[in-house]
Amino acid sequence: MTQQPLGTRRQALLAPSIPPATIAIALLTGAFLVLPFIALLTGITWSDLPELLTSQSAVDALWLSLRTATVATVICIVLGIPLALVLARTDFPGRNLTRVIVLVPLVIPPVVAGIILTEAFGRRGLLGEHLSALGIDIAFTTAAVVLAQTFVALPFMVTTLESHLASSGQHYERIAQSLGASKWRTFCTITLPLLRPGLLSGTVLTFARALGEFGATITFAGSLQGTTRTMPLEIYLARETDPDSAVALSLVLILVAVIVIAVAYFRPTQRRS
Amino acid sequence: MTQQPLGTRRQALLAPSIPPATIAIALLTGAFLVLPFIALLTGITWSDLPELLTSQSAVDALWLSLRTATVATVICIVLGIPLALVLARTDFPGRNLTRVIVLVPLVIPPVVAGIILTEAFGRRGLLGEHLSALGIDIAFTTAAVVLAQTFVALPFMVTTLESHLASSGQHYERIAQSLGASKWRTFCTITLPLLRPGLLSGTVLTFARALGEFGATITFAGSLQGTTRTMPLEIYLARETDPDSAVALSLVLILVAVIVIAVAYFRPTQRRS
Amino acid sequence: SEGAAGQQNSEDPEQVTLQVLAAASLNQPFEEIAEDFTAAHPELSIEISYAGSSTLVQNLQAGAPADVLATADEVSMNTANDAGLIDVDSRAIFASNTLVGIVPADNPASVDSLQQAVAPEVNLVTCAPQVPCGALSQAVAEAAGVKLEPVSEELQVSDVLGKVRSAQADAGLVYATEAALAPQEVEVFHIDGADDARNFYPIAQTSDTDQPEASAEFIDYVQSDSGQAVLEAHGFGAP
Amino acid sequence: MPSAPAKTTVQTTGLRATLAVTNRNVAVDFHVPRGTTLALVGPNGAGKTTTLQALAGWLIPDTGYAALDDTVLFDCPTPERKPAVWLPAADRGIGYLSQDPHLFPHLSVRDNIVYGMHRAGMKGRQARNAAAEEWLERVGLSGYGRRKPAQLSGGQAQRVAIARVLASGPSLVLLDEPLAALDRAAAPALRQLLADVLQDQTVVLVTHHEADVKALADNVYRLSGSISPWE
Amino acid sequence: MPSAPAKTTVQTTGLRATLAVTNRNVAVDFHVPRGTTLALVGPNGAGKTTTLQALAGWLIPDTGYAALDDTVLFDCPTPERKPAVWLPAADRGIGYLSQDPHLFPHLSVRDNIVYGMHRAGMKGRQARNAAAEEWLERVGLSGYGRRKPAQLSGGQAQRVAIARVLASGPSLVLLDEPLAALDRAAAPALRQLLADVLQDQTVVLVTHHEADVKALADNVYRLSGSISPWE
Ligand SMILES: Nc1ncnc2c1ncn2[C@@H]1O[C@H](COP(=O)(O)OP(=O)(O)OP(=O)(O)O)[C@@H](O)[C@H]1O
Ligand SMILES: Nc1ncnc2c1ncn2[C@@H]1O[C@H](COP(=O)(O)OP(=O)(O)OP(=O)(O)O)[C@@H](O)[C@H]1O
Ligand SMILES: [Mg+2]
Ligand SMILES: [Mg+2]
Repeated sequence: MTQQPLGTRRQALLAPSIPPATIAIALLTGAFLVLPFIALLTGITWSDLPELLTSQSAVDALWLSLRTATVATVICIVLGIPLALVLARTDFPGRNLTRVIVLVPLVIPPVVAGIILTEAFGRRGLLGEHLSALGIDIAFTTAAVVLAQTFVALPFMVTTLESHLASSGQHYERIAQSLGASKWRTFCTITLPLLRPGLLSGTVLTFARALGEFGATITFAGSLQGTTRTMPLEIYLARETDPDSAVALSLVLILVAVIVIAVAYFRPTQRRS
Repeated sequence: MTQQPLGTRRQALLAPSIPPATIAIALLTGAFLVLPFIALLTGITWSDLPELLTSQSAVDALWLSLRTATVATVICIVLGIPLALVLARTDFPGRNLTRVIVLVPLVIPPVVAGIILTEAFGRRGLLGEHLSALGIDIAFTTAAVVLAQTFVALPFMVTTLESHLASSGQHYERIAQSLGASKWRTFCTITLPLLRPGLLSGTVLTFARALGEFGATITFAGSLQGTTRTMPLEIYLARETDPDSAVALSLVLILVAVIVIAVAYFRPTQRRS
Repeated sequence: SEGAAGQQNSEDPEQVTLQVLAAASLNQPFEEIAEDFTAAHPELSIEISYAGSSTLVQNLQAGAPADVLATADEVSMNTANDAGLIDVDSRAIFASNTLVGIVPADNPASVDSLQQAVAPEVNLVTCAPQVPCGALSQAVAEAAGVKLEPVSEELQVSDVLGKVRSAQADAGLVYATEAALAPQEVEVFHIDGADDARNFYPIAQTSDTDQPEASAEFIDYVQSDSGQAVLEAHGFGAP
Repeated sequence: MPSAPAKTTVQTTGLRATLAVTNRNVAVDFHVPRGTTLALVGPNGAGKTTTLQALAGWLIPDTGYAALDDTVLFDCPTPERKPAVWLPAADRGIGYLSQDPHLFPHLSVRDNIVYGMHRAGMKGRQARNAAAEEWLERVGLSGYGRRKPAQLSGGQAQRVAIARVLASGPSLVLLDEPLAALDRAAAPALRQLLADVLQDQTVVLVTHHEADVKALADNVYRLSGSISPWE
Repeated sequence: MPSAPAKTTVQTTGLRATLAVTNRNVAVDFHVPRGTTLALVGPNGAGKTTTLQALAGWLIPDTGYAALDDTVLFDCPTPERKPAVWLPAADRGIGYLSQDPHLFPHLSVRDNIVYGMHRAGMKGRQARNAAAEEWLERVGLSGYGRRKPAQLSGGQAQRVAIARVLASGPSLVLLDEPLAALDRAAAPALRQLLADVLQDQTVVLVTHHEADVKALADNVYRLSGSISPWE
């Protein structure tokens, strides 16, 4: 009775069918996205690849990109969840203004993001000036790369999480608190686990945005091999001399992203454990 | 009985309280985002603003950006909903591969996106060659700008919608079909309205990404005033001669985005109609 | 202004790291020059950051640690000078660049002169007048008495090359150094009068360098015969 | 039980169903003659809901066959293979009241009831609204049409769900505990309503209440597949 | 009814509640002496759920006052102003079984039951799991601990929800139609279980069934605020 025999058919309810027209459009959209991808693959001189990828500068850049994007994503998760929670579930004056400010880094061109980051956190910046006086100098360090990535990627996390929190309702939280759970326990054991799909898609978008960040990094953090020259900057430099190698390096970036994302992303799409 | 007197207190159930720690972190995060914004505002020479904003090139760029980003967003909605639906609600071989390909434009640096768009849709590109033979030449046209924006922004729409579809369940669709609704009617009257929060956040992210698009546009579409030079390109150019005016122009971009987003976004956050 | 990377040589207390900010178009020759230079000066190591000239100046303004600045145009260097970021006495012109026309390898529009390139049916791309190579293009065209009506005014010279190289455009105006990057994929045509309007590359010490001797040595080396040979190999003209 | 007039097919056809869902320990086999009501009773977890879901087209049984009059609903000869016949839910003409009311949250109460009237063939917005008002009156909720489902009490929502199913003009009605959430005063009245409305219909009714069985059912099918420590 | 031993406060204190929610047409005023059960009955939409929600801390009434023994739960003198006293739901020590079971979907059945045991002061994972197993047995679901809520039938979910509330050791128990979805065989057994478990507890019980009132309630409070065409 405890262990029932495994059914031969899936026990879940059937997915209601979707209009054939949507399938047709989805195919078209897929083709639109696949075509450039094929162009990318055919554009690569595969024989050059090993040499390109083992060059010291490429290895440095890749490693730097991985580290910084991962750290920036973690920071975005830690900072983004509370902010999304406050935006979605509390009511305070200035909430809409906060929403607007959250969206600012999303809209401005990354180069301008770099300029205003410099004006805020740079050596002569609003806060940077005081940090500098304390001997903390983040401009042109790896920390600056992380800061730039966090700044441009954070809106993706917050927006995604907020919309998930808004659409999920709060019944389970209410029940948890009626069972005596503290706010903190409710958050950790109910809100967070139920937020999982949103957290995953937010993480994917954030990580991808951080990994691809270029304009703010070069303006705010500079471009020094091993310290601030991330993959996109390396690719930019490679493109100056040889667009093909830029495309090939991009493939590496794609592979890395796909692996990292696959680890995070594909697990939950499998049906039941 | 039909019209009950309006209650003096909100009738909705209380929002369960959230941990104070999250509020503290949210404040910190808010400060992190506000600081650059203040830097931006203080960095602007307000007296130059009127002149800057009424210059023909700025007006052209703004108008072009608005048009192209809007069209690209609409295309992303039309293409993105079906693709997200197929990814979230059907099971087909190659689904995970499709997901990866959807994410590719998100990861690669925009400049590389421009290169591979050229290799796909450019005059000598995989598809472009055939279009060219038919007399369709999108290079250096406004259509190329829209194409580039659509390409880089589409993943935001698809990823956001897919996660919302995955977390929403399909009970209401099932009931609609049991009431005899066709697939198409179910989609329009049940799936779409219930998807609204996801659609809104997807639209905001997509529009913002399209509006801020720079690298792919410059590489694939070029930069000609009134035709392909969008605001981010104009800002980049302004920065060559005068970084301050770049920051000022960014403010315009932010204002535009905020207005457009406000129209779409802030309505649903008001409680009940 | 010693960078964090300088610590990797901490076994050798004498080791000095020179930090150079260089225009992105100098990437290849400067890598070679740096290699030759450090071979001759084992006590020195060099770290070079590459970016667009205006970005470099902005970086410097924001406090980027640097000893030497090399830009692709004099306007950027003047900006740095006005802001007191460089040591005026050390400033020197170390290379020049001329404007050439390029067409895709198969030359689909059969262009081999500036006059043909400005024909209305030709897809011509140039740099925007606001950036150095665009200003140069304007000057050259004016001198030749033609009016440029490009289908695209690029923000960077590499974008002009990119569009011609992919045959997206039928012709483009770029620096000779840029054209030298893709000898197989583009054909070069000479522009009359271009040599009279050259673009000069200045180099200078930064005003807050703490390695003035080493910086001066590097600047000298760039201007030396061996430095110039490398630059010439990459399409740069004499100062 | 009087039936539709000028039809000459075998009067007794109705619904025939045999089905098994192995991992839920469910196996049923019954026949509901046309125009009659079968009460499906049994302990919690016996498979009542599972049976209705299979009939409604929400779930593919491991094996089974079901036909409504001349239409085969599904035919699943073996658990391994795809069903030989599988009519999609929307084409079955079946009205299914699920155990949870699941009113469409974005539609008003009235629009919830109107939703299925397409199938019932009712034309015209006006006519549909009028019909919805009538249904609301029947279930004791006149004046509630403009509310959103979130503004209803549990029993009120259940009543709307009943009206929604019946208004869609199904040719087979599946009801999963329709009267469970209803108050003592309302239950007999709604029971009477169901008895009236369902009189000529083919119905499968899940219930735990003797009174429902007595008032509404022509036959009773008892499931005992699953456990219940008190059986 | 025997009560806790060495306490010398007034034995009859228990729960006092007066509250009104204007736009739902709800107004109640009752007293549940400590250790007794009050049955809240009335037609659909009368305000039974609303009353429980206010007591549980899910909804602020327009006006009202409620105290459990010595603790004021809320004090809302005027509808315009903020409540003078408002104890958050988590601090009320109240167990509330809502009309829908709403089991935590990501937790197993066992972990759902374990969830509230923190409040009950039960220490140790082992002890809690054992207690959960006991609760499962009591509600007739032993062996179901590892399932996810989505794999339960309607009545099974309802039983788990009952166990979850009772296992959290509340000092006031609010039950909204606890036996509605249960089968005829199970209902009497669970009714007996409730009678045993709730014997010394202060309880407010919403029900539509005479049998529940008879078996469980010491007093009955009848709401008739709202409409029901059959009343
Ligand atoms: N998704 C599922 N996966 C596995 N088992 C399930 C699932 N859903 C239901 N079951 C099991 O299948 C059996 C039949 O469930 P069903 O919902 O059909 O019962 P029921 O007769 O409707 O009971 P109730 O009177 O409680 O509504 C139960 O033992 C239940 O635990
Ligand atoms: N969110 C809401 N907004 C407005 N009115 C509401 C809301 N929720 C419930 N109501 C109304 O308030 C009244 C009381 O509802 P309540 O849920 O308390 O009834 P109930 O006694 O529990 O009924 P039932 O027996 O059907 O569960 C009902 O008339 C209902 O329509
Ligand atoms: Mg059931
Ligand atoms: Mg109720």
